[in-house]
Amino acid sequence: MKYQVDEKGFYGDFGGAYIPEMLYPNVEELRQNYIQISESDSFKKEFQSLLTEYVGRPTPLYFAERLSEKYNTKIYLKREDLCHTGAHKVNNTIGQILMAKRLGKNRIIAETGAGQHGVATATVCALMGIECVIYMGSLDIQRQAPNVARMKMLGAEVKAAKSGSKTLKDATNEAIRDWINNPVDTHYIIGSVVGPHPYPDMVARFQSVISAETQAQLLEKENREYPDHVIACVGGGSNAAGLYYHFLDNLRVNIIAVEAAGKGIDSGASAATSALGKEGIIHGSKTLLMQTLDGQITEPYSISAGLDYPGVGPMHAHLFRSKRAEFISIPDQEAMDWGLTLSQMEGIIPAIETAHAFAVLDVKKFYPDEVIVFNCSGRGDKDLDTYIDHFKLK
Amino acid sequence: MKYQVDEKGFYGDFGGAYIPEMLYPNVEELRQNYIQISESDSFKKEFQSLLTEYVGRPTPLYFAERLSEKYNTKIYLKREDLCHTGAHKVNNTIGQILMAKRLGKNRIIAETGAGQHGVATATVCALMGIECVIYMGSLDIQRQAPNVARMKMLGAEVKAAKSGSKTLKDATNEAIRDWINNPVDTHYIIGSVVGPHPYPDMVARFQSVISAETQAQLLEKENREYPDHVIACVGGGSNAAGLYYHFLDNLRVNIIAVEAAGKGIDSGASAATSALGKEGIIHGSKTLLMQTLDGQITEPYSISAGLDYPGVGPMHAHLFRSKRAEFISIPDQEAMDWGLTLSQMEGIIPAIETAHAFAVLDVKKFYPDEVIVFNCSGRGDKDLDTYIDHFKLK
Amino acid sequence: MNRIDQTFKKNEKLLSIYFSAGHPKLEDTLPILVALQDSGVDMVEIGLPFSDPLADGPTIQKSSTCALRNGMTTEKLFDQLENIRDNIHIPLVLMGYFNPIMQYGIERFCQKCQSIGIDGLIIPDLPIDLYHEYYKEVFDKYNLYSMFLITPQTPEARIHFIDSISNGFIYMVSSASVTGAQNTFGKIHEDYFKRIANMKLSTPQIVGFGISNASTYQMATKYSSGGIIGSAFIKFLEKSGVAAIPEFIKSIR
Amino acid sequence: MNRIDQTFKKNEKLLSIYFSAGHPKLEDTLPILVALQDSGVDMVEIGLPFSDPLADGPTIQKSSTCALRNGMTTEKLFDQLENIRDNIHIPLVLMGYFNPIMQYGIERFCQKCQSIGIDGLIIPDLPIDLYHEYYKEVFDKYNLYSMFLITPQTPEARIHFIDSISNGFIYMVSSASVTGAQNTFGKIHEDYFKRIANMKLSTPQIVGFGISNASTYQMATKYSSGGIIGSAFIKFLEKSGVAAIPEFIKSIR
Ligand SMILES: Cc1ncc(COP(=O)(O)O)c(C=O)c1O
Ligand SMILES: Cc1ncc(COP(=O)(O)O)c(C=O)c1O
Repeated sequence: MKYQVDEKGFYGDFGGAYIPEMLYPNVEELRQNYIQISESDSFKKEFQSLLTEYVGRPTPLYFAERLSEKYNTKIYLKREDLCHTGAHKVNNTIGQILMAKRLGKNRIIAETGAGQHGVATATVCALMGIECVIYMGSLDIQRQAPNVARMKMLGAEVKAAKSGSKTLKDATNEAIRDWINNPVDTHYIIGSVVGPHPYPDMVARFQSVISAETQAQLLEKENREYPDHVIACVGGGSNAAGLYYHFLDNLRVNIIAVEAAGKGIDSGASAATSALGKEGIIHGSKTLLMQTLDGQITEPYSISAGLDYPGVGPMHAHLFRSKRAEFISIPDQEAMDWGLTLSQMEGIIPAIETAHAFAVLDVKKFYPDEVIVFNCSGRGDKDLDTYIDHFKLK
Repeated sequence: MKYQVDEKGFYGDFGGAYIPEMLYPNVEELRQNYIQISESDSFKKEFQSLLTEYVGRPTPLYFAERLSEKYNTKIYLKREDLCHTGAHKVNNTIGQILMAKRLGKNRIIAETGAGQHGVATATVCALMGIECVIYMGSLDIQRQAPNVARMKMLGAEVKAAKSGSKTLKDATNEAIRDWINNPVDTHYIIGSVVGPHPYPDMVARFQSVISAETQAQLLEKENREYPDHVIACVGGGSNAAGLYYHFLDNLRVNIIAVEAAGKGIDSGASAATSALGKEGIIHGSKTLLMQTLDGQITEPYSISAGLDYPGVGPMHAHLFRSKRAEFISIPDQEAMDWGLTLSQMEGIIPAIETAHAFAVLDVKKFYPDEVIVFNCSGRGDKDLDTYIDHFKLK
Repeated sequence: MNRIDQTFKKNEKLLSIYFSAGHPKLEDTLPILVALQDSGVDMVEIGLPFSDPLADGPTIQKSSTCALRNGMTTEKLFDQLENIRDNIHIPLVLMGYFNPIMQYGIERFCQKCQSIGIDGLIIPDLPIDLYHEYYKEVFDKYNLYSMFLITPQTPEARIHFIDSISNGFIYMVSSASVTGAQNTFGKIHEDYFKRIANMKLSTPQIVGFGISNASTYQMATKYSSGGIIGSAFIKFLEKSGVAAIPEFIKSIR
Repeated sequence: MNRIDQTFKKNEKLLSIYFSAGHPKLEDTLPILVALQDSGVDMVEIGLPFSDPLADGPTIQKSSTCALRNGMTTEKLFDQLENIRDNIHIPLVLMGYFNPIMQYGIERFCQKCQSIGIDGLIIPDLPIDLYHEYYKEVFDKYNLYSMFLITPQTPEARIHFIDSISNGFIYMVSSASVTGAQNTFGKIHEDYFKRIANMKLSTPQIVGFGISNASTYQMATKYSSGGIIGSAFIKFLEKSGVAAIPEFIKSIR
């Protein structure tokens, strides 16, 4: 079984590029060039240098002592929350802005849910002095206000997507429409391992620095290059793809993907794609997708804007169907509780997205000598209002 | 001339421990032990390990390309904004919590202005499972709401200081009163290089990791261990002390300290201590201090809560009087403008405190081959509301 | 012979109309089709509404959302069209995104289309390459044409490739944009129309996206075999109702 | 002989009162002093108000702030006290934080105190070590006593050191706390008072912080040479005014 993308852009049954012809030139240009460019020495050097000098990589692989003690196992946190701008998202935007420059583009668009990808995109655009437009669902604009403010500070234009559920899916539609309308000079920086090929693979490659570092760090700390479990939350799936990447073919590593159950899988207000989804096409990619019998895409729900997406990346659909990864879904309430727990036990306020992953500790039993790596995908600054409201901390 | 503290706790004319007898046992215990403890192998190992694994050090020394080009000189940013919790403050709180543990304390108090020190303190207390009470001026509680929320998430109790100007000075008074009332089991984590000896020296030592790293990084990047200029904002002066530390005796390094002019030095609403202050006693230390002729401490003003303090640490008073450092004060408006400039030119939204430092670029001329290191002391997430209001970004 | 080909034989310049099935009212499909045929329209594209129509501008998006809210489904549309060929003889093309078709079952969908008398499909998010490789066989089996888009940015070689495997017509997107009416076409558009005309493709081209009135229709059809009006028609329909359709068509040619 | 020493000679148990000069009203200093002396108080501490009185609890803080707002300054207080010895013969101690004294000029301040007839100073944020090393000389020159605090946490050796260089009295802080009235003293306090009494120090001790009424005063003076009332007096003053002072003093002993 192969877990990486094939030459045609598929992960098993999933993937491809189901795009309107208007996007063909851009996507094809990217497809033809992304590997050659990203594998070139000059690109690698510039990418690596910005990750180190600007983003602050490598991020620590932090041994969570109190948590490990409580759960009687070895828990490590891959600290993507320490990245510049506060989440793993910037790994990808750094890669893509360098890609865009090499493709001669001078305008950037992006979609955003939690706003982290929007901030990360606005950031690299400011860094490079490139025009930037961010699409964001109008509901998300409300619930992730600090990130909206940050994008504006960074000089990006934030456009509200007002259709559908007014969240990530709709922001993505709007971004795609923008790209259709601006086919020549614009690059679309997709924020997760979703969208038409080659995006899922390209984004996963840029994020794979997470597992590459994890390997080196584990070797130092545990004397072996791999953990027993890797655990990450999955919205589109980019932080998860980044953490899993170099472990995909190492079957000794158990892969756990955590989705947002929202108000409960059967509540009608959920974003647990693997449980609720069927094969379908969303945003140019064949994948698992929450939809009606009739093929209309369902409005997902999660308290965390970054997981509030009705699909998953095709890599994850494949990991699910092939049973390579174990999929667990966690309801809002438990995720929120874990946000507080991680804050008060380790002094790390996680993004609500990230908090979902940790709830696995209450669901699954681990052994004392097992090594678990959680992706601490982002910090919770953007979620303070939600936390405060939820826990009545005011 | 000697720029480090002497055996009696003085920097030239400044420093000492002007404290009520009620604080004597605590301060004396600390004075007698802080060097021995912090120089012990086990402490150094634990401190270094937490800085690396938890805080995410070393922070990058980032070459700001666009800024360097615009100002035709070589500008580096020491990226303390990438530290866990978003500012240099955590270097000190990590050190002090380890100190407190070794002194057998099981309750922590702290004062905070911008909230960064409060968050950094609450964070290390959560990490260690220690009770934590933070004093914060009620005005600052309003203008730094995100940090108040973070402290609460981290399990700290935030107590409002309602006397005086309701800012940092008053929070410090309250913290000292708490310490007086709880002399046995409580350690007071002061957040800057202020307070009675040995605090200024202890905090400076913990923060000196900033210049130690800068030395190593400059050696790699510029082939010499020192820059031509080091520039930092000064509230109490801890980030500045951290950046200057290993360069104090290297007279080839020009030291620039940036204070908050507020609405203008002569406006009556300023926090430019070196310009407006006279020798006096504040919070247990003899230093420069804004005060009336009668010796009443003046209410300072700055748009940035972290610089809104009527004194400076005694080290800085000494650097000023001895002319070792050049002091520049920057009004609110220019600092705010620089917050936006740095955001849009380098993709880094700085704390408003930090933004003050950069405004030096408009005040002083640097040469093309000079190497300047700015301390990018913190990120601006806590200041978004202020920025948004100021620039009408909504 | 497919009705589409017949129509191109008969007409110098086609006028084709797009509307979203189920909008303005759920049961408007038939009345609209009849009115269009009676007004002399040469071909109709019936939009199968989709929740996330990412190639469409605000007008079609809205009509799509409205149609779904009215209760339109694939099944429902097929029911409405069941006996359509009793009354309608002009070519009918279904236009819809790929996901609803996939969920219905691609073969089942094609079969149904054939049985009803649908002449072809336009699936904007099914690129010709994937179509060619995976789905053409089924479409061919049920004698369904599948029409593809070209845009000002489509490389010449690709246009020739599309031409080589197309049937029916090539849907020539007037400019790089999602659907949506424009008031005028400028020199850029004309140059593009000319450029394509000069390629002497074997498949006829119809211009779509941005035709809103007589002048844009004329300009579009000066160099091509026809024009498709979508957004402008939908806006009119919303304002003036089904009964006024002849008026709209008369205003175009 | 310093009036403080004389008073200790004369009295078994002293009652001393603290108030913030300039509070409740700016010109209350003299009337308060007269009323206190007339009520039989043995000694008075006159508080020189400070903006940041970090050893004080809410009551004294507030009276301090109020006094400053009323316009109290060091100069003003000295003016008020200029001819005080015409009327007041009990010992007077100035209590103030170090910064205002520094700004006035330490020598100048001492000189002024002497000329007025102040007997001593209590400067809570001037620790005995710094005093001893840098300032004692000046104080001695002007015959000013400087009194120092001890607390339940003060190590025994340090108490002996303080005793050895103190004059006047040792200010024995009743418990680890900022100033502020308490209603009762418990066993911990009594043990502490006993412990200090048993040290047989050469300087007399007066208990301060937390004495609010007859019972706390009695308990405090059971093992010491006197008690100082601050916050409780200030609260009373605020409520009942200068004229009622004798009433308050009568309630204590
Ligand atoms: C911190 C954080 N984690 C996770 C996610 C989910 O995205 P992905 O599944 O692509 O990692 C987001 C999305 O915004 C995020 O901000
Ligand atoms: C980011 C930042 N920089 C600077 C300061 C000023 O403090 P100091 O002068 O001690 O570095 C603060 C204080 O909160 C701060 O948060």
